[in-house]
Amino acid sequence: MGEITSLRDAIADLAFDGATVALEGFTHLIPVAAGQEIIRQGRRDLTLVRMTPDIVYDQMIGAGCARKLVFSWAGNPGVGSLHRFRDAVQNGWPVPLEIEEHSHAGMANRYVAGAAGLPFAVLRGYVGTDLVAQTPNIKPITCPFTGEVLTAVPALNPDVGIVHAQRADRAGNVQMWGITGVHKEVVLASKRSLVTVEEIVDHLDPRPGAVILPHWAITYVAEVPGGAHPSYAMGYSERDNDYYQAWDAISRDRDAFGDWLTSTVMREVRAILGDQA
Amino acid sequence: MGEITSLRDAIADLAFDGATVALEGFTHLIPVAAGQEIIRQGRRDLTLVRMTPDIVYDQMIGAGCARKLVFSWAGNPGVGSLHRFRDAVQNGWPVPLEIEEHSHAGMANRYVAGAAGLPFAVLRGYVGTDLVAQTPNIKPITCPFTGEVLTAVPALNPDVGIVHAQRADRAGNVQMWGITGVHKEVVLASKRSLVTVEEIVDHLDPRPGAVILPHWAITYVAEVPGGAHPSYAMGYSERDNDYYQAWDAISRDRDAFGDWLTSTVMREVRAILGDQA
Amino acid sequence: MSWSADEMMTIAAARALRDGARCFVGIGRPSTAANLARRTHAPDLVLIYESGTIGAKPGTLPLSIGDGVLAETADTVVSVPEIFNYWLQPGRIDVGFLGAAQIDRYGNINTTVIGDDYRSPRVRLPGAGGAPEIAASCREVIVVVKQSPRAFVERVDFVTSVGYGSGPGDRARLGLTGRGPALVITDLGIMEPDPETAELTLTQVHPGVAPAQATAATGWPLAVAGTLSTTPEPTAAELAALRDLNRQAGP
Amino acid sequence: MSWSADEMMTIAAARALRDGARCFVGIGRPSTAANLARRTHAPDLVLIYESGTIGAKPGTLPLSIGDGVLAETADTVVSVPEIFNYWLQPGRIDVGFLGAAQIDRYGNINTTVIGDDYRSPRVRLPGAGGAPEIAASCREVIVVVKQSPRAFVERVDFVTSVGYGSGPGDRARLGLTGRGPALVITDLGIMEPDPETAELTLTQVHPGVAPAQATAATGWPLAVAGTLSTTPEPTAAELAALRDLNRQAGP
Repeated sequence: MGEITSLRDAIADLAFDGATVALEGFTHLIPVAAGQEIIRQGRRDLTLVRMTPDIVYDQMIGAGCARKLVFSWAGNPGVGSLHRFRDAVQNGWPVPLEIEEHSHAGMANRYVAGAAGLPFAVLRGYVGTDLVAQTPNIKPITCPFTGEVLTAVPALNPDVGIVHAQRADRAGNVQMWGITGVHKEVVLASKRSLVTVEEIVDHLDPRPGAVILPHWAITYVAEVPGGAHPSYAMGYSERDNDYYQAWDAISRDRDAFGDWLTSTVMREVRAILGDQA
Repeated sequence: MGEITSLRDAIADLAFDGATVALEGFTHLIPVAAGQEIIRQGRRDLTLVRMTPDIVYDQMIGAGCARKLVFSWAGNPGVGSLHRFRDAVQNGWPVPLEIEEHSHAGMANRYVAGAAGLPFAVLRGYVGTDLVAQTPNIKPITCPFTGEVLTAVPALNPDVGIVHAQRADRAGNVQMWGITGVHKEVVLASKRSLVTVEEIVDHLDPRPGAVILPHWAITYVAEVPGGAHPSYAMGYSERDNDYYQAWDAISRDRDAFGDWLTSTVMREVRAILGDQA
Repeated sequence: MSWSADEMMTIAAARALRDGARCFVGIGRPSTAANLARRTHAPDLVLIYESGTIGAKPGTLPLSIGDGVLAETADTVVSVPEIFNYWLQPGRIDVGFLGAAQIDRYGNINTTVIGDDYRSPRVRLPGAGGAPEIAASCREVIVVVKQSPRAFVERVDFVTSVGYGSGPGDRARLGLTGRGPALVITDLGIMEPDPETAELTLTQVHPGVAPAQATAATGWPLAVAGTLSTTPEPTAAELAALRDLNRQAGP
Repeated sequence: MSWSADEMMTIAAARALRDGARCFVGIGRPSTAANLARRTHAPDLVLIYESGTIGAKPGTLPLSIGDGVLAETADTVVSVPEIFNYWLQPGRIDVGFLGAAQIDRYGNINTTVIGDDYRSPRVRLPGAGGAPEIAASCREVIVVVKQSPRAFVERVDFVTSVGYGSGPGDRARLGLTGRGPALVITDLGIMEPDPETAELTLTQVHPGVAPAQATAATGWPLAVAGTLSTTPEPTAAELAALRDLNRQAGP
């Protein structure tokens, strides 16, 4: 419960082939380093869940980790398309990618239901859209008091939920602030969880706008400074907009992507193995 | 929207005979002064809604303002019973009081549904209890994905929602901290609303744990220092535990209560009228 | 050192809480016992109050579930909807700590009305509060209540919070996720549900209490366990900590 | 001062926002226009982003809906579930400001796939994001999109967000609470739904644009209003403010 460990050990224990894995972070506090560790550990057949799959999921999809993607907006924010995602959807490369598509409101409420221990959530959403026909996970539900028909979506309860945050204390209590998106919900909805943090401190002094997750609601905490890059951690780093721009060219081409994968994400493996040798 | 006015004018405009009125505050930040202003203005036939009817509702019920009470726990916290409430329920004095009874989880979710613009909320609750048989406002609902049967409760959308808070700025934005209970939900769920505040300041500097309600989500803001007494406003006042103790004796006896009403709440009317004369 | 039956009851309740457990605390005696546990054997007990305070570490005994000291010392304060929906409902809480006006043979609790007619009750009690969902969703429930035939009845007048319903299997049938009342701690002893019948059974008496006293103070023919243990006497440290807590809280 | 069609479009969109309105802002051009409005005629415009920032007052143009400057300058930051459930869904937002890859005769929007087969699309677009519920629940919607026959189509390939469905009465029948698209602002002019038919109708052209240019850039026989107005030229102040915004945002 809130056990402090290394990123490598946490991912090795949590992520397994075929798992349903959710990395969340709404532009801010995206656990990119954790996603790349999953790539390094060679996980396969994952069902990846995320409201806004962006660069880190493009990387994981391009690396062949994913069998299915559950999402509501897949793009490179402010830049354009996710080319590895498109290549997987349109051409099945490197492996076919099944998709299940929702709206943000639907995904957010699916996490809410998951965090609340309910099998479904109710919202005013999807009505009249063509999304309804594409997934069995959007159904009508009738209010037992008024007779009004609304929309139900099933809870999301990933095997593993991963987020990045600013700080934890030595007991593993986590503190985050700024845009916290669905951070709390995904940790609470998931069977097991990991929070990567910028730093571990002796004491979490109160801060305006801070959200706290008590250590006993989290499986692992790992100190990974810069672990959200190219996303950012308010108070610690700025969003690396150049990286988002540069990703467009890297990801457009399979070979360029392969080179990037070998020279950056996978090189770190060799470095780690070198350490051990 | 967030119009700053006097307590008297706000109540005169918002509360009307027969209205459904919710005063909320979970031990902390209870809008007691607003409740007593409703007594002074002689409102009748109100449906009073509140998770934890305590002294202020005992006063309003004893003064004959209420026709119905919707609640989940009616007591004098740490002291004992609410005698005016009991006298109304058991003896119909001064007027009969209809009750609709829920659990805290049910009431909280009814406000959530009201704030969210949904006609009902779903929870795991009430199952197997005798509460279900006593109100048509608790019904089973079946998950359209798993077939599991859960409980539905209808949204609460009071005509008037009233809470107390620490501060507002001159635009009518409200800031509150400490235990904020269902403050946000009741304001958002109600058709019109009033927030009484300890003080109006030029600028709401950020505070740890603070909840903000933007001015455009509130109908009126009134500066009423001490307006939560005998409840408290963290950072401004302490809970007056002696008052809660003393209320037991005052409220046990109809005459003692009547004397109290005349000598305290209603005296303020005479003072006000005197001012105007 | 001598002690009162009341003190023994609170100390026995405190002892039932293991260190590190997450405990959903009702006000009154459960809160006193939970705070006593934090000051004795269970410093890492996580106190959760329905007002939304998680990990409260009050230096003095709170008089209400929403005292300022709870918010000031908590790890975090969340909204009331959140405390019920995200923290209680999914089964994250180990122990629910409840009181009762009436409790019956199957651990069902009444805090609503005394008398047969809900619409015209003999005594109108405060009502449910958080108890129905605490009783439903905590991994287990501990009930702390003074023993008397008026409080321990064959069948409660009103089921506010479900224990074992009308017997074994009822909780599963109702879909209640928590285990139900594991212990009922009184001023005379401790009852536990019989593993076969789910009926509350006297398994322990406090020092100096004869089983017959407990059966006499129970409104149904109370089953007594074959091997009846005796509660260890309060230690000096427990009594000192309890009296210190109560002294701070005033008369 | 000369200006580009792109600048005219953004300025026309900014003008459509009345001061004090609560505006749910999508990223890209809608965000630029909303921020321009705040810096010109609508200083009290309330900017709400789906990342949870309410009342953001960014000094520079955000590049994403979750830039730090939005959180730092907001009146309050709430969770993503809360922004959708408590703020958007109940109809508290005056204007939803959306872009589109395709928009059709009845103002329906596609941001999901181009092509007939969802499972094997010609072009896979980012998807829905917050748009379906913005289009459903805001009191009204303003769409900002560059005009071309590829973007303005008879019928969208995929209805991501509902405009007027297949015509009058559809929104009511679907139970959508907001009024739907009130304005579609392009680089050539402005379209509004016909009060009778709900069909998008050209009601205004930008300076120097002939109605025939707009009809040629539309993939259905575009209706033109009997009284067609012309957008007032951008003022020097508007252009300066817009260029200043774009300069800060970098290339």
